[in-house]
Formats: sequence, structure tokens, C-alpha cells
Amino acid sequence: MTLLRARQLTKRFGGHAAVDRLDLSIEAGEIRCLIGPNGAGKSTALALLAGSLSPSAGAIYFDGSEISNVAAHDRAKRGISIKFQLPSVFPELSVRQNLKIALSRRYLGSELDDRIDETLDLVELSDQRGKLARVLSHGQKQWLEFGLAISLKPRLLLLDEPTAGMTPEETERTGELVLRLNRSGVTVVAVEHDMQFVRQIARTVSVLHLGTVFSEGRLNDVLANEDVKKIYFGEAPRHG
Amino acid sequence: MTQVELIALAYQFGLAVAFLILSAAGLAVIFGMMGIVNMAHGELIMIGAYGTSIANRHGLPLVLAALCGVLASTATGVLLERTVIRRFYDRPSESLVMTWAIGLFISQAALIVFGPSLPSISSPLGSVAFGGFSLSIYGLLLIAFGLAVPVAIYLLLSTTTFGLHARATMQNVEVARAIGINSGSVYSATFALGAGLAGLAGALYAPTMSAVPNMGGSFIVQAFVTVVTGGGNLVYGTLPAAAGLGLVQTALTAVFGNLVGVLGLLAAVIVSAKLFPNGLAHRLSGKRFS
Amino acid sequence: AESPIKIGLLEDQTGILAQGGLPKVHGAELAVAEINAAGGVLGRPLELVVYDAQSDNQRYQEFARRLTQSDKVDVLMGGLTSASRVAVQPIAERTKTLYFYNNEYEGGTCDSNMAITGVVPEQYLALIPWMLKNVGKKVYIIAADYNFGQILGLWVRKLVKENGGTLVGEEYIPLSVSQFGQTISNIQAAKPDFVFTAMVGSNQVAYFQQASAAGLKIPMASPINGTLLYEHKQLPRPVMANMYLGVNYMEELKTDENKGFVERWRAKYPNEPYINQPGEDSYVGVKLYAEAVRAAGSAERTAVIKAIETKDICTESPEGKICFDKSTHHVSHRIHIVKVEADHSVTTVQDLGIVQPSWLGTMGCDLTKKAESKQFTPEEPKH
Amino acid sequence: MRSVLRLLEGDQTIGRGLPFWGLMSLLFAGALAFGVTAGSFAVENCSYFLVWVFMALGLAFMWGLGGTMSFGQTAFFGIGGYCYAILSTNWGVESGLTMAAALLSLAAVALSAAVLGYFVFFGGINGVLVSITTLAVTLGLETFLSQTAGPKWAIGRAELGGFNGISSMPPLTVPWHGDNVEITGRSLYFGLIIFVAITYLALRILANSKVGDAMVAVRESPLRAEALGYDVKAILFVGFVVGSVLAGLSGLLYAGWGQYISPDTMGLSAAALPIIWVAVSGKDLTATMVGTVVLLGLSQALAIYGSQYALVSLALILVVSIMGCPKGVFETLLRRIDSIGGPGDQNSKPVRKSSLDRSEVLL
Amino acid sequence: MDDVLRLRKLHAGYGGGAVLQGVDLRVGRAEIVAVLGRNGMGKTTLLKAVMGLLPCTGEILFLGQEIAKLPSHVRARRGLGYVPQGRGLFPSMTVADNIAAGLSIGAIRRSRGDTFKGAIEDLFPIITKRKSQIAGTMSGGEQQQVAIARALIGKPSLLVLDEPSEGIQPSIVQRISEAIRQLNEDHGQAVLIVEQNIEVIAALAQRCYVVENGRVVDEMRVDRTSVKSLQEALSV
Ligand SMILES: Nc1ncnc2c1ncn2[C@@H]1O[C@H](COP(=O)(O)OP(=O)(O)OP(=O)(O)O)[C@@H](O)[C@H]1O
Ligand SMILES: Nc1ncnc2c1ncn2[C@@H]1O[C@H](COP(=O)(O)OP(=O)(O)OP(=O)(O)O)[C@@H](O)[C@H]1O
Ligand SMILES: [Mg+2]
Ligand SMILES: [Mg+2]
Repeated sequence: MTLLRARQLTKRFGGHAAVDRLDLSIEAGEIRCLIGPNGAGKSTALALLAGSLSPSAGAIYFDGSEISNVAAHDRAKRGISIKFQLPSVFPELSVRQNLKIALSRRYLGSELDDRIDETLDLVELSDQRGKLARVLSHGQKQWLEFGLAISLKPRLLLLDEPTAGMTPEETERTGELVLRLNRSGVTVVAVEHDMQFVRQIARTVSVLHLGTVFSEGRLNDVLANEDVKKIYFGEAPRHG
Repeated sequence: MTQVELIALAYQFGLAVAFLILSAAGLAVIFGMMGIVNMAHGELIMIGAYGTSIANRHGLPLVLAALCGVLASTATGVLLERTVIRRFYDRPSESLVMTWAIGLFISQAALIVFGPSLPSISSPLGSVAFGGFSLSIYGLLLIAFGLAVPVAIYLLLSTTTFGLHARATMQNVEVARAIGINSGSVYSATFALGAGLAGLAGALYAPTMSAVPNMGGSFIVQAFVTVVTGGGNLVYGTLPAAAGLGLVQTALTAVFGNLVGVLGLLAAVIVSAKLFPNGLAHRLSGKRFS
Repeated sequence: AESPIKIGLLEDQTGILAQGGLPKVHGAELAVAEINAAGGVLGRPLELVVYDAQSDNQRYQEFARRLTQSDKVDVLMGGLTSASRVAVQPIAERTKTLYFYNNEYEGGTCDSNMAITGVVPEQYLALIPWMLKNVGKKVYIIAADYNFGQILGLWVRKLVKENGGTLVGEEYIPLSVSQFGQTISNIQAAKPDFVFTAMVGSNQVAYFQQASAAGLKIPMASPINGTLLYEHKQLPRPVMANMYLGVNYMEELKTDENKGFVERWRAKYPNEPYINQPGEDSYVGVKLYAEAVRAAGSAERTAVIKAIETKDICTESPEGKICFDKSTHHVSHRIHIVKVEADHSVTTVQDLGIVQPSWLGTMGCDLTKKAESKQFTPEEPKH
Repeated sequence: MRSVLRLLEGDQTIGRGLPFWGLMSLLFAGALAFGVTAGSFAVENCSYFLVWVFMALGLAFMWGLGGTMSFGQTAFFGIGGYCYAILSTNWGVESGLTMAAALLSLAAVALSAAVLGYFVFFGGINGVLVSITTLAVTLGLETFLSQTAGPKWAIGRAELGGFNGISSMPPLTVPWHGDNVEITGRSLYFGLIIFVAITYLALRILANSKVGDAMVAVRESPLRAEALGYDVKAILFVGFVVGSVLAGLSGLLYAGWGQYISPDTMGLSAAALPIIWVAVSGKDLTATMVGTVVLLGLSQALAIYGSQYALVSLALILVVSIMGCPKGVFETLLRRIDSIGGPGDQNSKPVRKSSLDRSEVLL
Repeated sequence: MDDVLRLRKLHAGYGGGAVLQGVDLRVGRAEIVAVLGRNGMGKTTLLKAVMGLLPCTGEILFLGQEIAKLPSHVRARRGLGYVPQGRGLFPSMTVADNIAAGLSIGAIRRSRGDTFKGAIEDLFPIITKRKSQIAGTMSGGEQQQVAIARALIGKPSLLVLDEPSEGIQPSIVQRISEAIRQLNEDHGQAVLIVEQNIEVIAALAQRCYVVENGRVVDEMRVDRTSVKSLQEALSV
């Protein structure tokens, strides 16, 4: 079943089309990675899917119904969750309160506390629970935002460079977490420049270039594609 | 409408716009660049006017007296920045209360020291008559200043190193310092610039109004309205906002009288907030922010 | 000694109205000092309890309560604007405290619990017929856009009509406006013989400078622009030239009574920039109160009111001898028409003598017959 | 007890546990005792302070919690006051309808707040423009009402009175055995004390409910809040209406207290006052409630004893207190009291952020 | 005393408790030194302390002079070029103005060679192609490139880089590493770099420190074959 479909999705900033007639189709239960050069339109595409940007043209379908004009918060309620490229957390609240605010829409009382603790453990921030989000290190903020994004058990999880600034070991743990979520039924779309991570979680990748899909397929095929090498990997694609 | 009436109307429009711009310029620099809502703006204007008035009464010619007024407000600005304002850059709402209290202090101190009013100074330059109307030549000078000030500030901020450093500091102090910009003096200088511009408004309007401790009040509403409608940038924001608001006000005042003019100005602010929720400058400079 | 008679005085000593309010405190102090030096009233000294209302009507309310309920004064005095009067009035009423409003105002208050000692339109606007006769028939009104200005506008319209003049324009200007370019050019277009001005507050005073800078040289008439903020002293010459004022008091009036008054005032307050009309009003108000108490033989409220309504209560004042009008609790005043010259000196062009506060009577206000609290406004003149 | 406290305590408010609630009960009891023992003037004067508390609490709610700094509190104060004045003057005290007038005034305030709020928040106005739009509304109302002098500006029997405002309308009354008993003096005071307490507790419950969570989320990061499923505009709107209605409540109570309302309650200087109270006290509900009364008392005391130095001293006191306690004098104090009870939940220390984010330089 | 930078017993923090607890570290002439460590261990704090953005105690010798007491902007003018974590551009200024800000500081401005400027522009075509775009509207990787260019263009004696490769596409990461190595080889450019991308470190660094809980817990030489050992060091 197709969970998410974008048809001719376009976003223009002034004259420049950051996303240009993008067609994308994600199956339920899939993990899809989007890769592509800087400025290819990956972040813009994710923001369009999450509803924090509104498209200039084109349509988005989620779970069979069109959501192009559905507000971001309604999309969140329908089960679309996003982690942005730059960490976006509630800066003046503690780590715990960040999660509480995310979760209190759905849980109450001791169940709320349990869910908060569970998520804190999952993103390994239990020690930092009392700290203000503002003072976390960059990587810790990434973790926290990841926690916010997954806390509501979304059906579709959009991740924009989730492992930026993480050590290889942490990257791997993130990958495992993503796989675990996926096994519990979460569909994942991830933007990433770290091929190690892409290899770990995804079988299919879409290469975006100039706002549209440039190439799509199994990771190894894409990695071997000369044109993709030229626009993205450079001379010596690693682990290729 | 006869040609004479048209000229008279154009002159009114120029005066209205100049008043909006000159009232707002200092505030625009301090608010637009530093994010400080300077509630003492009116009192800085008053200091400019008082300085001018007092210097003039002690025999200085008007031009020099006006310079004294500007210097007085600039010096006050530096003093305030060094002692108080500097602690509040990252706390806008506290800075609002702070500057409100400072303004109250200044105007009340002026009442205690100088009494309820100062003798006003006379408008220089006389008037010109044409076709049954006559206009104050000093008004033309005000109009000229109204246009020159934003342009000068624009050039200062966009073409000089000071401007570059000021803009950089206001956007990200930490990084600005880390790439070698002396943020402390940039802050002082920027605040002083804003205070000096406020003083300039006071000095320029001193010959047209009475000098009383609360005189800043007659500028402050227009100043806030213009700056916020404009969005903090003098050329892309304040200037067109002043032109738009001035047009609305002049037209309504000319046709329906002063009350409708005042109400129309306020209504225009609300409508423009709706049309340009990020301020005019955003729209006009075509700049968007992620 | 006998216990003092307490006068609660509430004036604006700070804030935007301080220029009007400070002399009012001085005037009352001077009157109290003089009366006490002469042995007080009924053997009792007068005592002032003064609060600064800070040009804030809410403060008027707060302090009117404090004076009446906590300080328990025998009489309440003060208030510059009508708004402050209206803020105090109900409190005085409820606490059964007599209220003396000592200020020029737009007229129309018929209130048993009040004594109103300032001049009213039918007195100071004697100026208008005089102007129409001596200066010209075409009138342009500019006035502050609130009660005082609007009601004066009605009066002037009525007087212009009755005296065969024509109104060539009229503008009411919000108090916040300080730029008058449009008004000036409207006046130039209308070409009146004189401009009636009732501009109030420091913003609106700017009109005179701007009009003068624009070369406007039309004669002006006003009951207030000169008496309250003494524009002719504050503004550069010759901005106020050709201004005709209808006044009960100006420091410059060259009557014998005034000469001594100015000397005594200046001796006590050598730094006073100008003895404005509210200052004199306040002085006279205290003196009138003292006379009323004397006549009543008691400072008790109903006795004093009774005295005002039944006895001839008069006082010597800088204007001369002035008296309470029994039926309206207002006061007769001596009105001068004065002219401000190019050098801003003031000359009397006509002494109209004592003018009675007659209008409320014609409207049916008679407090000797019926105790009440009513506000009258003049009717829109019929076209 | 536990479950009641759980509603009243939480991340969004300061003050918890026995020491705090003990202190609050003492304060409440003290206020009641004062009403019994103090002289009638002192009591009435205190009522006057209490009248303003609602407006301040409303602002603390929408600003402290939701980040909306509105200059419009005074506008709604004015609307509340004028509506009450007009309705009660028309119906007269004999009708016994003053309570109905009060309720209708509140409804009018709610309606106008909803209209303005809809325009502002669903029109996409945000940040400092909200403050300035509300300021423009306030000043517009003031300018308009100032010139409504004369009989042509009358609604029924009530003349608007221009700059002089409306006075001598009936105070609040309750029907009692076929009679209308005026709520003035002590009865007004007790009514206000109880009403303040109820409002305070209700706002605390609201603040610590999902509504409070939502408002904080929106204040801290609209982007993230939206992505978590919070309807940012609706939340801002609700916060604004709640805060504004409280301002209207203050307005009608003020009109009922002093039988007087005038346009200068909506002027620029009046509009700044609630913001000063809230900022100096601290944007917490408790801090604002206590701080507003103290600041009003202080400025009155200065006006009485400070002569010409009253305003200068007031200004200096404000400057010093903000320099000393940038988070607000009373909020700082309250945190002290909280920490006496031992370091409880370390997570309950939100630092508030204002809606006036540094605006970008636009060159 | 040949070191460009030398830290001794450096303690630094954010007002609360200290984050750095006595760090000793040196960057020799023409040396590229990397700092590794897991999230939240204090790497960024270390660089900020060097740049003078935090209160600190201890010794910081830069080009033989004690700079620990100097304000940040003076340090920068002596020749420290900084790329903060998370880009740190001036978001509403144009790309050109961002670069100009990096060029505008007294000493640097005087020594600027146009050929060098040209070289930087060649390395980052984005800064000429997008010079009037508002920096805050660029994509993440684009911003990162501008931030690096802004630091390089001032020709600093020591480049201080905080995770410079973050968000940049692989081919450009390679190009940047290459260019920095070139600078290092040709002009003796010294670099202090915090980086998580092991290949970048392997390609660039000659030596590295491992930071854990605000302390240096390990120091090692790096060569192209040590990727595995680096990875191990990081997962302690
Ligand atoms: N608000 C905006 N105004 C103008 N241009 C924009 C805006 N937002 C993005 N762009 C441009 O759109 C393009 C796509 O940006 P986007 O952030 O989607 O790229 P990306 O694929 O995520 O790149 P990266 O890998 O560097 O994060 C970029 O060239 C960027 O400069
Ligand atoms: N402004 C601040 N105030 C207080 N503590 C802070 C502040 N910034 C960072 N910290 C704390 O200092 C510690 C070290 O942070 P730092 O940013 O140096 O980590 P890092 O090693 O750079 O991590 P990352 O790899 O995630 O960037 C963290 O525990 C963090 O919470
Ligand atoms: Mg991106
Ligand atoms: Mg870091």
C-alpha cells in the first residue's frame, strides 16, 4: 500500500524552484533515504510533506487522501512527524518538559510520566532531563529533537539529517533505533549525507537534484551510477 | 483642484512624511537593529529640543544650537548604553520596562530642573507666499531632512565597515566577536546613533513646538507606528511606511479633518500589519528568512 | 487654639498639566497664608492638605477618596480639566463633602454640592460679539476635539449667528495632534477675518508657531490661549501678535487690585514664571470659601451651601469685588478684552466690567429652589 | 487534597507544597481580616488595587505563558468599563439589572477580543506586530472616545461624555428580598478578594492543563509546536481572548467601583502600565497577582509622600529592581520560597521568553 | 616554543559547573590537530574557550603570547579563524556581506591577497554564484560552505573548525579536505578541528585528542590507516 505520494510537487522561492515537479511514492513500512547535493531541495521537500511549508504547485496524498492543504498540526495528528535539519526544540524548557509537552496531548498522569521516561531512555538523555534544552550540546539537541519526533509514535517519520554531528558509534545506534521503529510499523523517510547510515537503514534511495528525482533505486545501483557520482559523491565514493 | 491647492497638498504630504520619518529614525535604528523597544525615545527627542533651545537662548545661532541638542542626546545615549541598556540586549521585555522607567525619570527630572516649560525658539527662514497660500520655508527644510536622514543612514549601514559590523553584531554577537568584531563598541555606537537621531528630531522640531518635559509624547506614537509598520529598515521600511502612512493621513485629514486623519493612521497600521505581517521591509527588499 | 478648617486641594503638580496646576497650588497657599495672617475664619485657621494628582484622572479619584474619607477635609478643591472635575464630583457627592471647582471651564454644571468659581462661556465669550463688531464678520474656529473645545465651538457658532457674523470654517483637533500644516492651509483657503482658537495642551500650542512660520497673520481670538499656558510669554515674538483674549485675569492687567496681588505673589514665589489665570482662580476660590464659611458661621457643609444660596457672598479679588450667584453657585467676574501686541506685551482694549454667570439660570437651574446635580450643554444653533 | 494540588501545581506555575500554600492561605486570611478590621477608606482603597489584578493576571497569562505581549489590555478594560457604564446607566439602579449589565459587558469584551484576535492571529500577524496592532486599537479607541462630547454622542440615556468620560452610573448591586443592595465598600472588597482568589486558582489550573502546555509550546517554538500537532493560531487566539476578557472584567469592576470611566484609561501611558506591572513582578501568575497590588500601593504612596520626586523615585525603584531581579522581583522571591521546601522537581523552572524576538536587521 | 597554540590546565564552563576540567593541548606549527569525542563531552566548549567566548582559567598561548585574558575580538584579530558549530552565519545578511565581514578586520584586511580570495571563491563556487542571496535562506550544506569560506578568507594563522563537514555533500567534503591539506602543505596552515567524520580526520589530521567529560583522555598520531583505531577510540 502506498502511504505517501507526492505528485508534481513544486516549491518556488522568488524565481527559484527549490523543489521542482517532484514525484515521490513511499510504501507503508518502507524506509526511504533521500540523498543529493547541497541545495537539491531535500529539506524543502520534507518541509512540504510535513506541512511547515506550503507548496506552490502539486499535490500530496497521505494514506489515500489528499493533504496538500491540510495544516501542519493536522498532519501531525494524522501521524506525520518530522525532525528538522537544524534542531528545533523548546529552548527555555527542560529536556523533560520538552517531552512532556509533546506527549501531554495524548497521555495523562502516570502514563504520561512513563512515556516520558521511556522516550528519555530511548534517546539516552535521562541524565540530562533537568537541563534546559538551550544549553544542550549540538548532538544532544539532535537527540532530543529525534525524541520529540518519535514520541508520538508516528505512522510516517520524516528525518532530516538525523545523524549530523554524531560519532560513528552514535550514528549506528540511531540506525538501530530507526530500524526498530520501522519494525514496529513506522514508515521512515530520511535525508542523509552519511552513506554508512544510509546503507544501514535503507534499501531504496532516491537521489534528488535540482529539486526533482534524478535517480532512484537500490542503494548499490545508485552508488554505482556515474552521473550520481559526478553530482554528489565526487571521485571516490566511499564504501561504494 | 487647482495647481496651487495641489502644491499646498503636496507640501502637507511632505511635512507629514518628514514628521513620521524624523520621529521614527532613531527608534528604527535602536529597535530595528538592536531589538530594544526604546520607550525613552520621546525623552531623547525632548533632550535634543531642550539642548537646542537652551543653547539658542545662550546666544548660539540655531545651527550650532541644534548641534548641541544632538550632542546632548547622543551623550545621553552613550551613558545609558554603558550603564544600563547593555545588560538587556537579550531581554527585550525587560528592556522595554527599563527604558520606560528611564523615560519617566528623564521627563520628571526635566520638570524639576527646568520647570514646566522652556521659552520656545522662533522658526527661522520665514515664509513664501503663492496664489493666496503661504508656506513656511523651514517646513521645506524639514522635508529635505526627512528624505536625507534615511538615505544617509542607509549609506552608513550598507557601505561602511561600521555598518557591516553593526549588522553582523546585531544578528549574532558571539560569532561577530569570534571573527574579530568589537561588539561592545559597536553596540554603544549604534545606540548612540539612534539617540543622536532622536535628538536630531528634537532639534529640528524645536522651533516649531513648545518645549515641555513631555513633548516627546507628541512624537512617540507616530514613531512606533512607522517603525513597526516599516520593519526596522530605514530605507526599505521606515521610508515607504512613512510615505504610505503619511499619504493616508494627509488625504484623510484634508478631506475629513484631523480626527479621521488620526484614526485613519491607526487603521492603516492595523491593515498594513495584516498585509505585511513581517513588516514592509521584508516585502520590499524581497528578502525572506528561513 | 481652635481646630483648623481643612481644605483638601488636589492639583496636577507633575505630568503634562503641571504648567497649569503648579500655580494653582501656589494661589491657594497664598490665600490661606493671607487669611490665617488675618486671624483665620471664625477664629479657626485654614489648613491645606495637598496631593499631587499627577495629571492623571485615576489619581483624582484615589485622592478625592483619601481626602474625604481618610483626611476628612471640610471642603474639597481642585481640578484643572473638566475630566478631573467629573472624576471628583461623584465622590464628593457620595461622601457629602462640598467641592469647590476653581477653574475656567465650558460651563453647564448645576450642582448643589459644588461651588464653581471660575469663568464660564457667557462671561469670557463676551469677546466674540466684540470681535465681530470691531475686527470682522468672518470667523474660523479651531478647537481641541474634546468637551471644552466642542462646547466652546457651539457657543461661538451661536454667538456668531446672533451677532450677524459668518462661520467660514471650523475644525476640531485631537489632543494628540502636534502638526498643523493642513489646518493652516485650510484657514488660508477660507480667508477669515479672525480665527477663534481654543487649543489645549502643549501639543496644540505648536499651532501658533507653525501658523506664524507659515506667514499666517490673521487676527485671533481666544478665551484660553494666553491665560493658561501663557503662550505670549513662552513663544517667540511675534507668534501671538494680534491675539485678542477675553479674560477675567492676566498678570499684566493694570488694575490697582492686581498690582498688590502680583507683588504679594511674587514676594512669596519669586521664581513663578507667570501668574496664570488658574493660579488666580485658585486664590480667589479659597477666599470665596472663607467668606462663605464666615457667612455661614460654620464650616459644616449644609450651612455653607445654605449661606451661598441665601447670603451675598463676595470677596475682594485681583479682578475687583466678585460675588457668588445664589441660584447657580457660580461667580460673577470682571471681564477684560485684551490684545497681544507684536512685542507680546498685553494691552487692555476694553473693560467690560462685571459679567454675571447668567446662562444656567436661563436653562432653569435654580439650586435655591431645588437641590440637584445636572449638566447642561448648549443646544446646536438652528440654521 | 493530592489530586486538587496536582491540578494547581505544575511546570507552568511557581509555588508548590505546604510552605507555599500555607503562605497563600495566610495571605488570603490576612486579606479577609484586613477587610474586617481596617477603616472603610483603607478597605475601599484596597478594592481599587484589587480591581486591576484581573487585567494584570490576564496579561501574565497570555504573555507569560503564551508569549503574546498585548498592549490591548487597556482597550478591553475600556470596552468593559464603557459597556457597563452605558448599560447600567440606561437600565438604572432600580431595575436591579446591574449584574446583567456586567455579564453583558463581559460578553461584549469577549466578542470584541474574539474579533480582534481572529483578525490578528488568523491573519498571520505575529511577534511585535501583535503588540503594535493592539496598541493602535487602544489609541484609536482613546482618540475616538475623547471626542464623543455632547448630546449627539449618546446611547440611550448614557452620554459618552468625550474626554470627561461617563460618571455616576450605578455601582454593582444584587437583588435582595425585593431590594437592590449595592456592592460597595466592604462588601465590594470581600467580593473582590474572593473573586481574585477564584480567578487566580482557575488560571493556575488552566496553566497547568493541556491548554497551558499548548501555550508554552507555541511560545517556545511555533515551528516545533505545529509539528507536534498543536494548532498554533487557535492556541494564540484562545490565550488572547482569555487574557482580554480578564482585562474587560477589570474595566467593568473599575466602573462599578468608582462610578467613573474615561478615555484616558486607554491612553499610551495607561497602556504601558499593565506591561510594567507584569514585567516587574515576573510573568508568573502568583508574582503578578501580588506584584500588581504592591506596585499600585507603592506608586500611590509615592504620589502622596514623594511630592515632585514621586515619579523620579518610582522610575529609580523600577530601574533598580529590574537590574537586581531581571526575572521579576516577586517571581524571584517566590522561587526562594519554593526552594525552602527543598529541591523538588528540578524540572519546574521554565525561563520565559518574550514575543519580542530580536528582529533581524533588514539591510 | 614552536607551537601555534598551547593550552595548559584550561578550565571553562557556562557559569554553572565547569565543563572543561583542565585541558592540556597543543597545535604545532603547520600542524593539523583533531579533537574527537562523543556528544556533549565538551569539544565545542573547548573551541569556544580558545576563541574567548567563555569565561575560563588556565593558560592559552597563541603564537607564543598569553591570550587568555584578551577579549574575543582581539584574539580573532591576532589570527584565529573560527567556524562555529551549526554554521553561525549572519542569517539576514547576504552571502557577500557574510564574506565581507570575515574580510573586514584590520590586520586581515591589510594582508589580503586577491589571488587568495580568488582561490577561496574557486573552492566554493557558491559564494560567487549566490552572492546576493540572504544567507539564512540557503540550504544547510550551502550555509556551512559559506561559513568555512568566511573563516578561510581572513587568512588566519590558526583555523578553528567545529564539525565543518556537517551537512555537506560527500564530493564537497572531499574538496574542502583537499584544499585545507593543500593550504597546510603549501603555506603551513595550522588547524584545530573538531570532527566526527572519521574519513575527514584520517585525510587531514596529523594528531588527535580524544575528549571525555571535559578532559583529554587520549592523544594519538593519525595516519590514513588508523580509521579503525579512531573508531575504537570514539566508542570508549
Ligand atoms: N526561503 C528561501 N528563499 C530562497 N531560497 C531558498 C529558501 N529556502 C531554500 N532556498 C533554496 O532552495 C534550495 C533548496 O534548499 P534545501 O534546503 O531544500 O536543500 P537541501 O537539499 O536540503 O540541501 P542540504 O543538503 O545542503 O541541506 C537551496 O538552493 C536554497 O538556497
Ligand atoms: N550555554 C550552555 N550553558 C550550560 N551548559 C552548556 C552550554 N552549552 C553546552 N553546555 C553543556 O556543556 C557540555 C559540553 O557541551 P559541548 O557543546 O561542548 O559538547 P560537544 O562535545 O561539542 O558535543 P556535540 O558533539 O554534541 O557538539 C554539555 O553537557 C552541554 O550540556
Ligand atoms: Mg537540507
Ligand atoms: Mg559540539
